[in-house]
Amino acid sequence: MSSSGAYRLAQGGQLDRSRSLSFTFNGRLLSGHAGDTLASALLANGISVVARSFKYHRPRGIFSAGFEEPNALLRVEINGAAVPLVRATMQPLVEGMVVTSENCFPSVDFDLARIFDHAHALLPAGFYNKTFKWPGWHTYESAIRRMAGLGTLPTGEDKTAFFRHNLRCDVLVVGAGIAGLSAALEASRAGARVTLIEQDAELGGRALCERTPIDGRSSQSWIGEVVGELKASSQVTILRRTLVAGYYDHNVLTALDLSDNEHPTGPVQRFWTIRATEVILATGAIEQPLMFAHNDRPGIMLAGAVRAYLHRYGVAAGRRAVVATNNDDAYRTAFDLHDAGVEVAAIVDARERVTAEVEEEAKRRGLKVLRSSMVVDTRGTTTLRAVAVHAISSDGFRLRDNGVWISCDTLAVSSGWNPTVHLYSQAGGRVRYDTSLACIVPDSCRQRVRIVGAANAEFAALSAIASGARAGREAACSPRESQPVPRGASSEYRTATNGIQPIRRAPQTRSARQWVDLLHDVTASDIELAARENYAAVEHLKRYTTNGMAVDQGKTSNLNALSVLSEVTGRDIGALGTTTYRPQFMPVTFGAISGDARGDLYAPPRHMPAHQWHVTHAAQLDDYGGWKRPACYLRAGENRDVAINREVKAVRSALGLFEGSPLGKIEVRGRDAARFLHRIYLNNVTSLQPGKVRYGLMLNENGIVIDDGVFACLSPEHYLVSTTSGNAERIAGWLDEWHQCEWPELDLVLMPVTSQWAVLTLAGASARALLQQFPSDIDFSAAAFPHMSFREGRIGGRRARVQRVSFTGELSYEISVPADEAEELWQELMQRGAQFGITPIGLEAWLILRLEKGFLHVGSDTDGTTNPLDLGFGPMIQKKVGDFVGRRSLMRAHDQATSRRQFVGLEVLTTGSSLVAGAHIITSPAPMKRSEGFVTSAGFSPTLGRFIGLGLLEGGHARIDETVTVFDEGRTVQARIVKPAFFDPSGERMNG
Amino acid sequence: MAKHLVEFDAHSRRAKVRLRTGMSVIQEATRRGLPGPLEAKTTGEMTALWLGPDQWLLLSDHLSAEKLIAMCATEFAGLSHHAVDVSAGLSCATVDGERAPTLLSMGASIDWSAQCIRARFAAVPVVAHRHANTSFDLYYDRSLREYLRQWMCHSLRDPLLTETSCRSSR
Amino acid sequence: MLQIHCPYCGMRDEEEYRFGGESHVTRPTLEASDVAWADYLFNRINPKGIAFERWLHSYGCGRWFNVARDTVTHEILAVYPMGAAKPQLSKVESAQTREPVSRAMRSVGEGLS
Amino acid sequence: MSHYSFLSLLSGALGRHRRWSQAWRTPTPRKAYDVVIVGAGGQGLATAYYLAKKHGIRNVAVIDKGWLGGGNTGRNTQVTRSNYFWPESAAFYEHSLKLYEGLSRELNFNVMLSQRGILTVAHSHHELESLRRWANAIQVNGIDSELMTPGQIKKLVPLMDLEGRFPVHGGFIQRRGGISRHDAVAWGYARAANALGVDIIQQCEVIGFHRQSGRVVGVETPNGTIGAGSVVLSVAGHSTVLAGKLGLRLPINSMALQAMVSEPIKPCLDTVVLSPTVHMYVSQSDRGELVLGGGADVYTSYAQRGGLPAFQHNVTALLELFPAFRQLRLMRQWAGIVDITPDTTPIMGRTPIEGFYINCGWGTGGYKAIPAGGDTMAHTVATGQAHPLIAKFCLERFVSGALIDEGAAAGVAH
Repeated sequence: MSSSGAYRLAQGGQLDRSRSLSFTFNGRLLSGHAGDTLASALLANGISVVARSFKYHRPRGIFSAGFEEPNALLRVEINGAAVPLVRATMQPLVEGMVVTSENCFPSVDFDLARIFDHAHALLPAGFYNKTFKWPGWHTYESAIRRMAGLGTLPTGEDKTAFFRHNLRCDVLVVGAGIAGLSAALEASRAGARVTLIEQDAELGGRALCERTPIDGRSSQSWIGEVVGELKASSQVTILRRTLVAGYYDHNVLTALDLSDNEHPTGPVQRFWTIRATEVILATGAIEQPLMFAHNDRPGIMLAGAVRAYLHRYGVAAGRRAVVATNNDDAYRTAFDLHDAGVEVAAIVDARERVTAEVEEEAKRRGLKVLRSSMVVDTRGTTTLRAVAVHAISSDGFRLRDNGVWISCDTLAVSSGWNPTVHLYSQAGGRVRYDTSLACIVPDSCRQRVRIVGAANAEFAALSAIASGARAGREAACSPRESQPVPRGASSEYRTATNGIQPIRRAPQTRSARQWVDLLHDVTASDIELAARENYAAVEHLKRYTTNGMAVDQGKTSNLNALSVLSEVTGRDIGALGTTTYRPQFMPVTFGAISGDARGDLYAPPRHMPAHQWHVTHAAQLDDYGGWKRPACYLRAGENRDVAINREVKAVRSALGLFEGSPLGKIEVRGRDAARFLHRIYLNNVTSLQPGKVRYGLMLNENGIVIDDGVFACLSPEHYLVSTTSGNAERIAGWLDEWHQCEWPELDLVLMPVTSQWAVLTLAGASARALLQQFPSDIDFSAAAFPHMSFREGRIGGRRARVQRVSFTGELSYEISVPADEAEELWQELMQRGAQFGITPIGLEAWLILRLEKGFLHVGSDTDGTTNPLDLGFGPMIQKKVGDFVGRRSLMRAHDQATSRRQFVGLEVLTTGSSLVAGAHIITSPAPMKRSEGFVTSAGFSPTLGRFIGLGLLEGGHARIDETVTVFDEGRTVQARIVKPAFFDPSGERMNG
Repeated sequence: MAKHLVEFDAHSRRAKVRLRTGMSVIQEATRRGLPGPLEAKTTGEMTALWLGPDQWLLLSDHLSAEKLIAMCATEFAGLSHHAVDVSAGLSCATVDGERAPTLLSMGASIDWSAQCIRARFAAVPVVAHRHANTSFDLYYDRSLREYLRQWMCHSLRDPLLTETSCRSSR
Repeated sequence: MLQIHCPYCGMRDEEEYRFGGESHVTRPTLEASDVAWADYLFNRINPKGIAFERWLHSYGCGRWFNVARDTVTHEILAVYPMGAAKPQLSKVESAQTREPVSRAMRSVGEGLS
Repeated sequence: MSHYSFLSLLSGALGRHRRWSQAWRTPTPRKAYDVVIVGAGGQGLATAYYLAKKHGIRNVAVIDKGWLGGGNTGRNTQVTRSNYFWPESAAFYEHSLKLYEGLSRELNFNVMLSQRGILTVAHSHHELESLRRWANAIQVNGIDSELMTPGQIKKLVPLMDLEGRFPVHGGFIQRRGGISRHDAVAWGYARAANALGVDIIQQCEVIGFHRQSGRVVGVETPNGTIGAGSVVLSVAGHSTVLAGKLGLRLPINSMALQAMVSEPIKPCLDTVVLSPTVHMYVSQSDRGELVLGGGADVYTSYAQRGGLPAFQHNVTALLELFPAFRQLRLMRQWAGIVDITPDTTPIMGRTPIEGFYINCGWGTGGYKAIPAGGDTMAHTVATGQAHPLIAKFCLERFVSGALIDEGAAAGVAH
């Protein structure tokens, strides 16, 4: 296809006319050129209706040429991957693109839901608050939910790759219009590292859409020269088609980078986080529409957008146009259309007086100018057919004649330009309505930010360039050390949109609706209603009418809403206040924000030193506190339960090998090491002899148990603290915090060594025998190496630290070797241990073994409410001399109460029934069912052949042998409360 | 070429010792030739990286960890300090090439021009030693190797790292 | 995102730090009354305005230090060592100093432009 | 005051909606009131409503420095549930949920209560045990909750990925839980209280309190003192600031809690989903937006804006559970300042200062408690006796140590 549409002009536009791109729109095959946006291509092909509105499903056409677009939000599919709500005005045309309209049925040209438009009188703002109460909201909700929602969830395989990037720079310039370009240029000339970010694919901003010369030269040549110098500078980073959407504290900004979204190898989106010393916002301005009856018809377009399509894309918005305005600026649209050969039926100007030059220009072209007139109503369904023009009173509130209908297919509207202050506001900048400029202007900001160009109401090209240049110089030279002081936006370059007179709304004829928010279908009468019901505060108005809450965030409706509100309340706009703009300035893809950090990239899975061995030996790896650990090792034909039981039996009857490397290890060394640990542990530390190991509890200051483990005395000034695996980092930090912040005078050094040492634990009667097979300088004999002691030496030539401690109740040694030697030692132990029937043990069996012993598992058997008295450590605390973390809290009456939930064991009485952790112990027989505690650990004990459990029970210590009712998911079983020690209570096995 | 940008399991035989002193000893430490903030210092067969005002990482491809620890013991005799072998606990990856800073900046927004940086990179703690303009040694906890490898692979798929010029030249 | 200037490592993102809450809180002895102990455990100034709090550079040098921060603007007004007294803020010059231009980051720039 | 119904809407339409009366007046403050409530959020407005409705105390003012419902009431993620662990909490929040179930008719204002169920998922065997313990506690407390298998979860929430970094091992659901419309709750209470004679005074900041022989007898505002028989402080986020003016120290830390919404899409998520492990919750509003939130920013903040890290973690967590959402776009993010207490349970009732009542410390959960909070505070102020449901939420618990630690018990905080 060579033709790219009936509305494409013979020449003009910055397109590659030699390259045609074909695409489909709602099934129709169309074509455009390289350089087109989806919107310009649709217009070129004479497509008038592109979407349906949110609430009334009215036909809507392309309204703007930029990110403010409220109508043309389409579903775009590029090689199989569909994305909803794409702004046609921002999406470059891509070969083979499949485009469909959303939120309409059966088609965008005929939408059944249009019925809501005819019932609009019943659907004023907040109608749902007044109705749907009977019988209940649920009766109507699902139907209403189906009507709501603009797009539909993307389908098809999504090949988009997302990446996060970071950037630091001295000066960040947002927006590459003429103001931003000159700011970046001057800043880089002054030697600063500059980053220039532009949301458009091309640099130049509005200047790309105008033929107005700059500084006596064509805007193109001016831009070309500046961009040339910027590209040449190694100081300058330029990001195109990158949208700065978030402005956070300390001058941190975020941006969505779509420059490679049509990358040949598949779409790529980047999320940039930019930290800038100084920020210059050159974010431009957004033209605002006029309000009149049926101002939402296809064919009605912002005047500046009409020029944009004309000059940048060589597209005529229509064949016969009317220009409606309250300022001189829009006259350019009339002139440019006329000069391009498009008929201009009339210029309808709300003002009494028009600047001489433009009037002269108009006369020269023979264009009809109707002063003190407004478009008051329009006709047409899928395309605009005519507009009703009336003479109006000078204040704009009354009609002065019966008007005439002027036929046209395009209506270009303008009520002046409004600065894009969203990012400025996000930065904490205050904005205010300026009556003389008739727009919202930046006021002052606490962050290191400057705002220039149209964004600062500097609408004249030369003043925008001048103020941009000055800001660039100042930013580059501003002293870095200085404290950001609230910085006022400079006002000396400000110039109003030429001769604007803020008549924004035509007098209302009959009850015809005047649209304020096109996307959410909010009309002027909705705002009047809100005011009538006293939702007159800006925040209330916004929420009650939902004006400005649609996906365009009110970029073309907020100001008009304010002016209607001021009209009905009689307060001037300045007094109404504005709503604070929040991130995001434009919607940002979730995937980009996350940088595709899914699966293992979401949270690092940590691997143990002998990981490979476990993987190659059928280990079932589960996540335990971030570590990938074997839950059990499956043998042929086994399921988990069978494997776990087998592993438990192996330890009790023979020998088990278990990797416990994640076990936290912290060395404490120094003159005051013991004194320090004595203040940390509930237990007595100072009395521990070298070579000895002791079990200890750590509390927080509120007396709650936070961790347990053993600590060993290597030498009088050298201790080794073991923490639970899940708490390794936390406790290391905890100790450091107490040392640095509370007791810096204590002379000691803390050194976490968790990852240096792998821990392989042997458990079982023949553990000693196996170790004695190894050449070693450690005497493993029972006499020389008793339970709860520590030895350092070599095993099979390897440096090793051995603690004789037991989590299983069996004779057990924890062998620590340098992590890189763990796998070898593991294999050696497996080989030499074969004769003893050694078996690798997973964590689940390990936990059952400790359950059989009734050993505490902090985090399972305790929660954030458990104190050591509940666990029966009262006597030990009484013996302890001196303060320790949390001790004072234990002295409160509430902490000493014997009615607290205390640590006990449970045995199921009901034969054949199980016991699960998470079940509750309830008062029974129940006068009123009440929980007295809960089962914290439970499982089947292969050794004892029945279900056992541990739990926390009110006054439990005094209730041994009592029979209780255990409740789980409505079922109950009887259980007996016992001391928490089911197997080998005297500890012969582990002490032997 | 991006695929050579990152190499894992580098310098696996390198001896690594972590030294920490009491805060009272800091001046002593610097007097004994240990590097100051964000610096690395090579003296003889040992390179010392600054980890914090009271911490250093001592590296050597020739001296054993025991030897390095012994050196500390003599240097700091009588002074509050502790030196431990972390050779097995720390792994090393090299990031080397003109794209190295781009790749590294994807993992953390910090000034990569310093000689020695201890930071949060790709959400995990690393120590980066910049020994030439764009060559870095990254030291990280051995348990995180697989994670970091995956992270690097993902990041290296960005055309920014594979294409020589991907921006202004449209 | 807060940019906090670690006295040892320089300017880093808030994610490298751990917030330690109000600083300059004195820990009572075992003899303290329940009321005094509760005040130490739970009650904080929680100021709207300048807060004196402690932060840990957990991903960096591992040191705790004090920060004077405005809880409304999040501006950081001073950074000072543990154990030091609260600064007279009028006298303190800003902690928000930026790092010098970085060669590494510059070459990122080159990579992009 | 216009009565709201379909018929009134119909006649409104015929009259071009010109006859609707104001939802609330804009009164000039009187010299004094029996009760002055500081803070026109949901809690304060509900307190006023129940004082007037149930206790006949109508000489009441609700004073706010901003707009009614403009604080956390208008910023939260609208979750209503009563699936709490401890009996004290369960009884209180269940009372609240019951009031919510009748609220639209009680207030003649549709608050759009949508009992679509709230699902809490467990990502490990251990976490499933603590959820089981939690779910059982709820059942023992006589409130609905069911454990769910991964299979049932997949049926209920087809878009959730159960095999992510932390596979979903199961979860539990409270079917009566769900969401409602936050603005409607504030406006409904304001309108109803106003109709009963309550003065709602907006844009009037309370800058201090007036005391006589220890007792609080009024509030200071820029336009003078307003006398008060009793004063109720109901200003989430600023509780310590105002209590401080009376020398009262509170165990509260103010932090910024963020929420965010996506662009609106057709229905694709019919339940509220909450994951303690990835610390994220999400629901789809009736307008079609995905509404998500997570943990609060980690430092003290009085700025009603969120930081970047918390917001990025939220979105990343969402995609970890719902990869199907990666091409959706984040439309808007905001934050509210919440009162964080050491035990995640509110502080309600009398204070050591005569005539001064507090209703604060709601943390991230005050919205679901609005009806019960108002009802019980009204009772407490009217009778001078703490309502039985909030007796244990008293300030004294921090001295005695009798905390009610929901987070710890639910295994989230520990």
